[in-house]
Amino acid sequence: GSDGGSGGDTDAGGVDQVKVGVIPIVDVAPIYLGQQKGFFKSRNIELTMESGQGGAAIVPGVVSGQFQFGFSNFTSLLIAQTKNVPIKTVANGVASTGEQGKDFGAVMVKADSPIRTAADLVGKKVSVNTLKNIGDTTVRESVRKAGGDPKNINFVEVPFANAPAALEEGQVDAVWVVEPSLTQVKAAGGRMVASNYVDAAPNLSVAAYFTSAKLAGEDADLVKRFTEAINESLTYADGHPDEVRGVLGSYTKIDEKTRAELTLPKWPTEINKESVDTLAKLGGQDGIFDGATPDVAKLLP
Amino acid sequence: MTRGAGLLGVAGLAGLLVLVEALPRLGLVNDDYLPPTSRIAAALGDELVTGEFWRAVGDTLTGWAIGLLIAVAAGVVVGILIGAVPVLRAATASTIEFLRPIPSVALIPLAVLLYGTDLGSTLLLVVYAAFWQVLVQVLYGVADVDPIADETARSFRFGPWARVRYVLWPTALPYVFTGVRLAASVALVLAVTAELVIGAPGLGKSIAVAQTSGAVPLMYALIAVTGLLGVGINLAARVFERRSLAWHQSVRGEVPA
Amino acid sequence: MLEVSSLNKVYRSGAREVEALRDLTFTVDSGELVCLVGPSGCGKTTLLRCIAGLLEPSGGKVRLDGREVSGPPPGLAMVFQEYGRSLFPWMSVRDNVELPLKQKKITRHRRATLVEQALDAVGLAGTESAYPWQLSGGMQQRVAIARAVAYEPSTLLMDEPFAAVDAQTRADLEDLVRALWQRLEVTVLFITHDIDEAVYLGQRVLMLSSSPTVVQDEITVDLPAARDQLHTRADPRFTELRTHVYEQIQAAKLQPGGAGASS
Amino acid sequence: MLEVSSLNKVYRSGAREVEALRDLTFTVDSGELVCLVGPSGCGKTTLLRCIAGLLEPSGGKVRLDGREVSGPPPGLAMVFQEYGRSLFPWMSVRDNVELPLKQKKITRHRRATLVEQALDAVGLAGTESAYPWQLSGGMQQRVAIARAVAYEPSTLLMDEPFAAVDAQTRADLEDLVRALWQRLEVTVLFITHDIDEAVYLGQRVLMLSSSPTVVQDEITVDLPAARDQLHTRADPRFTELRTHVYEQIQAAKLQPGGAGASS
Amino acid sequence: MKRVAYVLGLPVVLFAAWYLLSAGSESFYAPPLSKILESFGKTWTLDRFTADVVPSLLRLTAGYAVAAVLGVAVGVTVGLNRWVRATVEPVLEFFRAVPPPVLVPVIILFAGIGDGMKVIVIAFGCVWPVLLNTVEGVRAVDSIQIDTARAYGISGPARIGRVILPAASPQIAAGLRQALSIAIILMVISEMFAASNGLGFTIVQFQRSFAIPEMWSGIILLGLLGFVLSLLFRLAEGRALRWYHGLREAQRRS
Ligand SMILES: Nc1ncnc2c1ncn2[C@@H]1O[C@H](COP(=O)(O)OP(=O)(O)OP(=O)(O)O)[C@@H](O)[C@H]1O
Ligand SMILES: Nc1ncnc2c1ncn2[C@@H]1O[C@H](COP(=O)(O)OP(=O)(O)OP(=O)(O)O)[C@@H](O)[C@H]1O
Ligand SMILES: [Mg+2]
Ligand SMILES: [Mg+2]
Repeated sequence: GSDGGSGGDTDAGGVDQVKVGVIPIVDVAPIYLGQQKGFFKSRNIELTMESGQGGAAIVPGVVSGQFQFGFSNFTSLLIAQTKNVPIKTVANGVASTGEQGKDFGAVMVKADSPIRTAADLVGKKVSVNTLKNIGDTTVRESVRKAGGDPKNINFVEVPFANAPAALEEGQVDAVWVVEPSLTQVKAAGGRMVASNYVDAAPNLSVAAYFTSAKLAGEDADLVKRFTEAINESLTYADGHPDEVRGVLGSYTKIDEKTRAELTLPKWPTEINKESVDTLAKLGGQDGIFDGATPDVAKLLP
Repeated sequence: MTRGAGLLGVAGLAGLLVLVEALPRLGLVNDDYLPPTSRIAAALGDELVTGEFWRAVGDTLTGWAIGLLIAVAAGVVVGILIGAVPVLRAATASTIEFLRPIPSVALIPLAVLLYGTDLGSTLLLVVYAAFWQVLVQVLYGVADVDPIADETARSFRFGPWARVRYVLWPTALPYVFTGVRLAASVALVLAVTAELVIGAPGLGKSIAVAQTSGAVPLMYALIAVTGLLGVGINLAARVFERRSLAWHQSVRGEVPA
Repeated sequence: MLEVSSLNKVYRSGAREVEALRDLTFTVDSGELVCLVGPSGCGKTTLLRCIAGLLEPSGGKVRLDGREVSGPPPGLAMVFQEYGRSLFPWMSVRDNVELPLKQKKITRHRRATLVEQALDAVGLAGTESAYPWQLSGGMQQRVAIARAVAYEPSTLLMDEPFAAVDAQTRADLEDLVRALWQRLEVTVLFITHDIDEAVYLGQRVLMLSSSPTVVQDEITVDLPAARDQLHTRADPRFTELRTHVYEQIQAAKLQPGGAGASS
Repeated sequence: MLEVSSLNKVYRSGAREVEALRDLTFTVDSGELVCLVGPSGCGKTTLLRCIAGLLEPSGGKVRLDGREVSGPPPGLAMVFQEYGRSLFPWMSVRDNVELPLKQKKITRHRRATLVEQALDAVGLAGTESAYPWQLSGGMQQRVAIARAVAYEPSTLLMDEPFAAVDAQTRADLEDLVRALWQRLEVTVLFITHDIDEAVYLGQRVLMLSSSPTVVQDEITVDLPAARDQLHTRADPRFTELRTHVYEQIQAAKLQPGGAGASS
Repeated sequence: MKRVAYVLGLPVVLFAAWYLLSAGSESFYAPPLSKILESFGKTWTLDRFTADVVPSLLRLTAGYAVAAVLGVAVGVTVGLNRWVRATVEPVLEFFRAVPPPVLVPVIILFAGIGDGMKVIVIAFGCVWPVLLNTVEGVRAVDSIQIDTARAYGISGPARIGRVILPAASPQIAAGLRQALSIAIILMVISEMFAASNGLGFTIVQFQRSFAIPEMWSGIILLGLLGFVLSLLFRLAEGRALRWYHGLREAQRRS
């Protein structure tokens, strides 16, 4: 039910029906919070959240105009850019806390593991949620910074949710996880060996909200209103962590104890362009762009 | 007999529950990852009282039922048409074999492209997957017509429609039933998978949310619900089958002579 | 009129090749009742299938009323040797008998009458609602006969239709077939192994040789048209004829194939 | 010795209830050849199935050599009325005949001999490698007979085994059965609709009433043990006996059920 | 000649239609067929074959074999015994209705994340058509055939091997045929989790990295793979069920 991407359905009151494709995880808490707080309604936007398991389901939806906006990590967006997928970011999504040991994503090992530092990961089996994406490129950077050879890490794909079990059962030597699986691993006695986002770049921008190039061109006003609303939401979320932990209960099934304990990411409104450049560089080094160079400027607003 | 069979079936399911309770309790698996039945049941109990849960079940069943209906209707019609006309069968065989193994999951981008997270996406995947199940069964069923029975019909100059109606269809019916039962569960599997991956509303989406949230008992509770839906669907199919296949050897055999 | 001319049928499957019919030529006039006898495996069923248009001959022609047979001609009814498999197990006895009538677009009322009469005639009144597989072999065979009889065909092909019934029932059914034939002037081709039956029933008896098959001999049964079980079978001419047929069949078994060597 | 005592069988399915056997009692001595005749649908096949342990009686007992029959007893062979369906279509004629022998753990060499002899005896030499469905009805029936013959059973149950073969072959097969019986001292129970055949073959003929079924009558065939088609059938005593049997069957058809009312 | 025309006719027509209809396509996710074919040649090189297609095929074969053996074995047991059927049917139906993707975590718990897990996922998914068809096929064996076997003392393994399985084989074949394409589908699904090579993994990877023509070329390869496998299956079936096809066609064609 959409009119081909030129903005959502507009009803008589001038309210735009907007669908946003998101992954129902911690990272998108601000948009749910903003919806609760009425930041979108006040800008005549009626939000519907559509959840998908990842970019594979969200990007096509945005490109075809089924969703007006989507949420995705930067590496995926950069890959899309090299393939000339007609999309453009509109606002920052989520960023690393920038603090070693206190980020919302980390490489974890079992308490009794011989792995002490990122350099020890060389030659080991490390799980990431998707191969050739932000996880493995940033973990490689951690290893590189610790003085190891990142070529010899044996990455395997394990969904975040299954990573704690895989680590526990000894099926992998280390896992890269984000919240809330991170808290789960910690609770099971896991030990942190690297904060890969922090190692990759200071204040790394991890993900962004994006729209199709078509919508960006045709309905600049909607995009502008959406961006403003998101930015207000991001700022509010950053300032009210307790409310964030509260809103998590509304769209996820994370139990209350974990919600209280988990490390929240940062939600700055500005996309850290240098960090995106770094991601582009790292991706290029690891060959995930098939030799192409992403045009960061073209992707960012 | 029917009562006895029902009791045995319940016993079988109870055995499964006991096993799942025992495995983590005995420390054979970590109860964080496979919680005992009692914890799963408790999570399910919490869920049963929420409207959200029932809406999810309703959404899933809607997608399932519509998809299955379309798939079965199309599968039966196309199957009989192709099966009964040798030329068509020869001409389409290779195409069918080519299209059949294309996984529905590979169609996800296409589905999202066309329908977003609407019911249409789920339907596309469900119909695509379930259709082949019915079609292949119908094709084998049509091939199983007893030549003498067919010749009898031909010698009495039955028209094409009468031959389908009175000879082909009853012969193929047991195969069709197997096809429908296969399709019913494949459709359920696909409905849930589509929701899981695309995020269309329904049980699958709930499972995905529970999964990413690390709510393990809830996840198993929801999985159990899909399984139970399957059991219910099969039960209904069996009853229906016993009614309409009373003449068939396999049902005849059920009644001790 | 039914004309069979130089009919030849060879079954081929893999390495095996069987010449079931070598060269058959004969005619049956409209309204005639002809019996066919021949040793087991000589090709009688094959011949009947070709006449019914169910099997394509390898050579030669079958013409019915001047038209070449390529599919089952209208107004034809056939009782198959495999009676058990030719009944539809998913239908009650009544439905089995009624179905061809429906196809013939006979009114519901008339259908009911025909079905009832036919089942009655074969001694199966009372089993209408049973499934065929709930009946004994002989009863199944009689259902198949009732189906053909109720159809009121213009051509009736019967392949050992009384093989599974007892002597008394057999006699009754023989009279039933003759009565039907006389009432409707049906062209009947009747295969049997019972030589007495062939002579009792037929106006003519065709004898086939053993495989590869040709028409070995034929006799015209010059018994009076009004026959009955007691008197006809006691007629000395009857005995003469049956002896002749018996001898011919003996001969057929000994020197197979008209032209010569076997396959 | 085979003892059948107050055997009763009622088929129940849904609303339909058929009392196929009411109350059957008779014995067959070891090594005896008994023929069973009775109107179509009277329960002969049902009786045979009960004796073979394939069907559980509703009442009464079957004992073979003193042991109650609850499943197929060893050394039993049966020729089914539905000969076509009792052959395995996925096996060649040879394999069909050989399979039971394998189960009997007979050496390969001996098996080959037995199969060859049996097929030869029923006139099917040369069709060993064909599938049953490539054969004519009569040929299929003879394969089923060959299977039973090759098995060298101690008890042989035959359900209208010659219904689909021609007169000449039938005579040959009758002699085959008698020869087998004399050679191996088999206990044979033989169902037929052909009264002449019953008298020609049997030492005794049991006549069943029509349904609900009891033993209507039985006669001992006091013809000499050495029989042949020409002389035995010409014997006046033969004619006498067959007339008696015929009359009894006529009577059976008219007043069914020993005790009284029908089901 | 005629058979070749039948085999190739419709696919050629469909491909031509696709080619023409997509020729001017601007849609990112539905590129022109020409582009897909071009990337097909570039993508599926010999290296790729040994690195991705071969491991996939091995898993597929293993999973399918396990499913076939298990499906027939359990199917015969369940089909022959009313009480066993009544007891286990609900449990089987329960597992049958559970989507393999959500079961993957449980399977990972017991089987790790190696090839074993993938084989189990494949087997788990494609055992059902075999099982169901075997059960139905076994239940539908002609009663006269069973009686014949019983009367002649054909019992135990011989009864199953020589009578029941052959009699049920047409329906078992239907199940095996269904299972084949499901196995391919599950091969892809299993490689979506915890894999680092394989055809399914590669396709999913293409999809994630927006290499859409390559993704479509992978789907075409899957189709071709399915086609070739089913051709092999048909050959095997034609051989094993020669009696059946002969029986069914004897009167029709000759
Ligand atoms: N489908 C077939 N494939 C191969 N050979 C066949 C087929 N059907 C029949 N035959 C062969 O053709 C010959 C004639 O068979 P047919 O059934 O016509 O004999 P018949 O005269 O009806 O015999 P019967 O009296 O025993 O029924 C036989 O030798 C038989 O083996
Ligand atoms: N499976 C069944 N279900 C219900 N009724 C049956 C079943 N089998 C047989 N009958 C009934 O039992 C009676 C006896 O059947 P049976 O087959 O024993 O007769 P028969 O003496 O062998 O007859 P025929 O000479 O015609 O073969 C018949 O009335 C038949 O309808
Ligand atoms: Mg015949
Ligand atoms: Mg009988």
